[in-house]
Amino acid sequence: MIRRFAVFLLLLALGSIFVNLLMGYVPDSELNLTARYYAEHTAQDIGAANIVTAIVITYRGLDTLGEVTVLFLTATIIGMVLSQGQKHRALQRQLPPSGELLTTGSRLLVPLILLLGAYVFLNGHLTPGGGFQGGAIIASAALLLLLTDPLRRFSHRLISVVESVSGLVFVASGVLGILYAGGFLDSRILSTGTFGALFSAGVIPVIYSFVGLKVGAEFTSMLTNLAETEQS
Amino acid sequence: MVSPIYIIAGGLGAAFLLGLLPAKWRTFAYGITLATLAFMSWVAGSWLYAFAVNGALPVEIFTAGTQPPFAINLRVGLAEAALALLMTLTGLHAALYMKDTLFKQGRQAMAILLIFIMALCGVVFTRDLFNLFVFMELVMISTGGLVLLSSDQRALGAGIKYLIVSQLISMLMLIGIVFAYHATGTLNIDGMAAAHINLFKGGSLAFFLIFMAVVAELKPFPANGWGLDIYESAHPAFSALFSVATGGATLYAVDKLLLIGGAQWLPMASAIGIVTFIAANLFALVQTNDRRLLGYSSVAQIGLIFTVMGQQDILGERYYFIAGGILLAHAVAKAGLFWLSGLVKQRQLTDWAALRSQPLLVFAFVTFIALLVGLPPFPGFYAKWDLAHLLAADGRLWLLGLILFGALLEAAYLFRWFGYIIKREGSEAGLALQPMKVDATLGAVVVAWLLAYLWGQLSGHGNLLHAIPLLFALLFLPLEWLPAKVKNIMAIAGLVGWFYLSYPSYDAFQLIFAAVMLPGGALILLASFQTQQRRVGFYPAAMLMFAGLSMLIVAKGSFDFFAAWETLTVGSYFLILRGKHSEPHALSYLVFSLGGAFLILAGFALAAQGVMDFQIAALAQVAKPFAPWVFALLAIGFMTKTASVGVHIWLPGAHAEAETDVSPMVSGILLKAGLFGLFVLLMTMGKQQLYGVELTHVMLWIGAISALVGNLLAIFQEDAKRLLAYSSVGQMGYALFGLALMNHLGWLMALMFVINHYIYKSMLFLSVGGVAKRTGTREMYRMGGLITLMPLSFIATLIGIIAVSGVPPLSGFGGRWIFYNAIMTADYRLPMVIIFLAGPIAFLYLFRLIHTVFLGQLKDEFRKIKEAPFWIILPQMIFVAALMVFALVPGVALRKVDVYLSQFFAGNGHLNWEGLTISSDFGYWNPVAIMVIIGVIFSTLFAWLLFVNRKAQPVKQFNIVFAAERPFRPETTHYAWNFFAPYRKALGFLTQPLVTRFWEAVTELLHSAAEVLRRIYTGNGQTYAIHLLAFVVVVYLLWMGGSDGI
Amino acid sequence: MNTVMFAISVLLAVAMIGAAFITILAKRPATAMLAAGLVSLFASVLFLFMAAPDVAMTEAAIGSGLTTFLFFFVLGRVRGGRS
Amino acid sequence: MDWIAMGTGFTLILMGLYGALTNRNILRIIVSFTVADTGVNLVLVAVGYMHGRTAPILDEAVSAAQAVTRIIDPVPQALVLTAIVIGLGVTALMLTYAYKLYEVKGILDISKCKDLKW
Repeated sequence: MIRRFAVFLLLLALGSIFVNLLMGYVPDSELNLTARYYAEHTAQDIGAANIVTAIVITYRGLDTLGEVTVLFLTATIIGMVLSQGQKHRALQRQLPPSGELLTTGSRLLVPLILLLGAYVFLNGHLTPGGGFQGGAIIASAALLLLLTDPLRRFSHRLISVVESVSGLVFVASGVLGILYAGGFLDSRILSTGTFGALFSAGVIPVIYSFVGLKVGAEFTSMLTNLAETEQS
Repeated sequence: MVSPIYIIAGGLGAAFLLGLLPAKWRTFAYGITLATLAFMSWVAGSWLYAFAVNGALPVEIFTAGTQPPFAINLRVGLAEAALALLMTLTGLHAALYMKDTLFKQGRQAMAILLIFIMALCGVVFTRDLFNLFVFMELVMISTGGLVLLSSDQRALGAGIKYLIVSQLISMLMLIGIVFAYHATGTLNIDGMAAAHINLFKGGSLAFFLIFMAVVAELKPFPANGWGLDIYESAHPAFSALFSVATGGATLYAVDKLLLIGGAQWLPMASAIGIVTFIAANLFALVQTNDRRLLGYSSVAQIGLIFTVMGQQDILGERYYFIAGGILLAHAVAKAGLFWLSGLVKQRQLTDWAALRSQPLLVFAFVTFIALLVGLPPFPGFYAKWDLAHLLAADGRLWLLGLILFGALLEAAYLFRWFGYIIKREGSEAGLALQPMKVDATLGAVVVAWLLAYLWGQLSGHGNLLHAIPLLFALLFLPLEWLPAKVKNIMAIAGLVGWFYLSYPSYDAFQLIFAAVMLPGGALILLASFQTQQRRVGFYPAAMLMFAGLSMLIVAKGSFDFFAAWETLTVGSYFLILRGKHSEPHALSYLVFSLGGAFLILAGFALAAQGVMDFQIAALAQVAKPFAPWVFALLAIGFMTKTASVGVHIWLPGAHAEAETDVSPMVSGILLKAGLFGLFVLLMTMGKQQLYGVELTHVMLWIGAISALVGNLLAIFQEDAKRLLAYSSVGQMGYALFGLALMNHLGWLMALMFVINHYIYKSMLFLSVGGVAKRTGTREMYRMGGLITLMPLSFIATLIGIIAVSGVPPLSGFGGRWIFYNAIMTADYRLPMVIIFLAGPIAFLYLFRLIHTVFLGQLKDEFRKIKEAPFWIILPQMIFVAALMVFALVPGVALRKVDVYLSQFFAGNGHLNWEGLTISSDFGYWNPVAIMVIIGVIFSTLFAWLLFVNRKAQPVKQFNIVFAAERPFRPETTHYAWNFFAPYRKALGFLTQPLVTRFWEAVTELLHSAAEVLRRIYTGNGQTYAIHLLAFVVVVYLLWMGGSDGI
Repeated sequence: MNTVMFAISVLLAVAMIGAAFITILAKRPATAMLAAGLVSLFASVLFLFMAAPDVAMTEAAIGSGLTTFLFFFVLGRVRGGRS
Repeated sequence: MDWIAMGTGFTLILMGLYGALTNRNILRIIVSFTVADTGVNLVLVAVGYMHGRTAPILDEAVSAAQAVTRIIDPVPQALVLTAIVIGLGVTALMLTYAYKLYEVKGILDISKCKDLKW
């Protein structure tokens, strides 16, 4: 009981810090220094329509590289942890076959979801969305397959190859940035092309689609690892 | 030069590559991991070389080809390159160390390790705030992963606690970052620093959140339960990485943040740091698990470095030297100790005694502890010296005091641990030696000594490793395999040779001390010939002590003086620790001596007032308000070494429990170092007034009381060596009294005392040691009647007794004669009464020593014992001859120094030496005449005695007392049993161990405080999160509440 | 137009805080997880109102979609997970 | 608009933390942390919002020229993108830990695994 009261008191104090923060917060009327630079220079420098994507991939590319590594790390740790105890493959218990609606529905929907995912991460630099969102959508497709047939086994080999290849492509494009363009992770190694076209904004679409594949692969590997912990 | 960005790109590329490989190719994957880590260390090393040696400018790396505020930039300078090299090397060593675990876990674990090291380098290099957050998240998640490599089931719990707390930390940091961005308009650290974040509304509060988040990663005091659990349960190689790499990287991240926050945040940094340092060290006192103790110690060291970072405004350009020195010392020591813990199977501190079977590993352990505590010649020593001076110069004395107190606590529990290794019983089976792990540890030792040399070069005080005596002492380490006799010859030759070489450079005053310490030490070393085996560890320790002593005498600057002082302290500690039951006493000796040494350090720091190479002679010109305080600090520091009353409790145990040939060394020579210090102090600073109290008058009283107390306690001792030890306390009280008289004859008496006390104390200790070796016991009531079997020892003890008690023919009388002349000229009356009372009491225990050991009835079991070994008798006979010569013609030693002393006291009261007689204002003393007269009287009386009782009929002891039936406890019939019972009834109340009780109360207080307070780490992950929240809130209320709160 | 969006966002805010209350006070973990998914969903709509389409998609896909699923997956494995 | 979002964000954080620090079941703790994470994301996006401006996408509605006056601050959105993904990463890791703890020790109560203390 004291714990709840102590936590309540502490959170009140933390709340007062937040209130202080709120009081000190004055919304800007004008874009600040960095935002104005991005607003003015994204179009002609990078050639990407979606400024957020330009920032995420080029200007703050190292963050995204870090973030992709976070996902790679999480998937690897989950793989390592869950495979630790699973040397003995217990026998699978017989699950009732999933409902008719689910199987036919998923057979129809899965390709559509994959198509949508591909569209989202291919047009990352034009319309809202991008690698992460597209990857999540692909993962949800894999999820649907898992739901319909829980004993389905995805080939770990394929997933880790996709994951690693896309990671290497991302790093390679970064290193190419040093050789051919301004610096590490500079997306101008390919031409920025005509504004608004699919193959514009330098290497951003390539990077983002590979990021999409990578994120999709990583979420799928997380799900399959968790699924394979099925015990008798 | 390969651009540092390849460290990050390489690390990432290799990690993804590992994903590609088929699961079966383990060795190939392991090869890639090692190759990548080696590549990263090579890049970092080449950049460090470029910055340090070629003096290149820090290099900026722009990502995305645009200028910093609009893109992320990395900067690599000297500090970053050094840290990167440290982390990549530790990572490489960890990979080598964890070879079997990595193979068992497969290539995933290798990928995680690679990313962990890459992310740490990212944290150090990045100049962008959000990028710092991303890399710190990477570090957190890979830590979560690597913790699971441990074979310990409890690592899971530690991992969950860590993740809960890191969730909280990342939340705080994210909010802080976005509001800081809103306030300053940029995410670049240098941009924010330029924008002076505190001026904006809400800016300082946003920075407060970021600062708290990163500081929480440093495991500050109340909120570090989770860190300790990881240290305890994780794989030792990872714990090493966690303490060294994460600690270093996060410290540097905080250093970058302090750039943004500016100077007003420094006091808070120091406050949090010092609280963490003291609390962690205090809790470490009661730890029994080795890895948890190492966890507490690394939390403490990181707290200390954080405190130093908080003082960077006054440290100026020495800042990187000091912070770097402490950080590198902590890094190498912690990595080494964690790797060592991987070799020991059990986790209790006493189980480390198994290390004793591997002398090389024991040496490694000593190196790491000396590195951590900051003993000469390691980097921590130079860093603490400069830190103390700069803090004292700026008047931050309470902070200096706290740092020294914490360092003392740390020295206490680390050397107690070392005592367990040397003394507790440990079996060979306790060790799990694998070549890879042993090589890693020895690699750390080599790096430690390289660092010692490097920091010596950088320190500007003269590299300690260039001092010849110290090098001579260290030379004995590789020669340990030689037989003891050869090493003994080398040692004696070294001592005498060094004395001969530096003889011309000594003035009269130094000559006396040098004569006692160097040739005197060689004389005592003669007694070390009687051992057969290799005596591993004896000669490096002994030579270290003598090196310290020889450097002390010629030390001109305060730095050399203090370095010599700590060297001899450490050397003597290792010597005393060799005794069979000497572990607790050696520890109390070390803690008192280091406490005294830290007081001296504080005294010198206060006196220097910012002057970096402060000369001893300059002590005379110390400014008025500080002078008495400097005098008090230095005096107490030196008095801990002369065991004056109040700080004397270490002496009896240390001297009594030491080995036969070590006791004379430590008692006869080491105490003189304290006297030398006091002499130097009084010569330079003279009389000092503190709040109207004359400090030398206080010293006078301390001298008198310790003379009385020392002699009183000596009377009632049953153990012969303890009796002699207490008598040393008493004699040192005399010397201190003479010194404090502050007149010519008083000082002359003290100097004569130095020689006298050395000769007869070493002789008595050797003779008692010889008797104890033969009879197997030191209890006096068990001996008796040994005069017939050990005549030479008897003669040596007899001469020693006569000299100590000051009876005419021998030099003791000369000392007394000068002493009474000195008292005549001084105007103190009351302390003299105590000194006069102490005189006859001294005679009581001396009489008891010779009477109970040599005279009286011989016990049955000692019928067949032989005389003490030749090599113990020889030095005693030399001492007897020396005493005779010194008694007959004292002028040979004292004349020159008498002239030397006259320069201090305006020529009044000095002796004039004509031929054989010495005369002063009050009388004259002709030593030769006295010797002849006494000799004649003694021989006639002796002859008459022999003549009278040649017909005497010896009677068996038991016939008299029990008319031939057998008593159940024979020793009670020996008259030595409870020899001074009547005196005990009369003076018993004076011998209450008040001081011992006081110091025991202090240690008890510390231990119980630690025992109670450490209960806050309940082990519940939620409680740790609440601790973190409470820490943030409390610091907010204390800090922001104080300022304007916006 | 502005007042309608304002009204909807206030409604969303209240709904979110209500869902958060359910997360804390729910008896069974399953309801708590569902409520957390709900909070994410409402948050993604609120992001849309704040002219942040990218974030809205991400929050919807990852925040409410995947996270909730992960929770139910682990909850299933843990046999109801009675505390 | 941003005041509402920020207010809700901070309340969500406080309620999430309250849930995390009082419930003893590990799964409930993780759920509460996700709610707090959503709150943080809300605050992050709300800081970048400006009245009367549209999303930072340069299409027919907002041409490259008038971008400076029409779009809101894109940087917080980029940060939130990364924050959401990292949040998911840590949540997935904690769930795996919870599952592993249940598999090894059979308990889900955080106050039960207290074998590492003092």
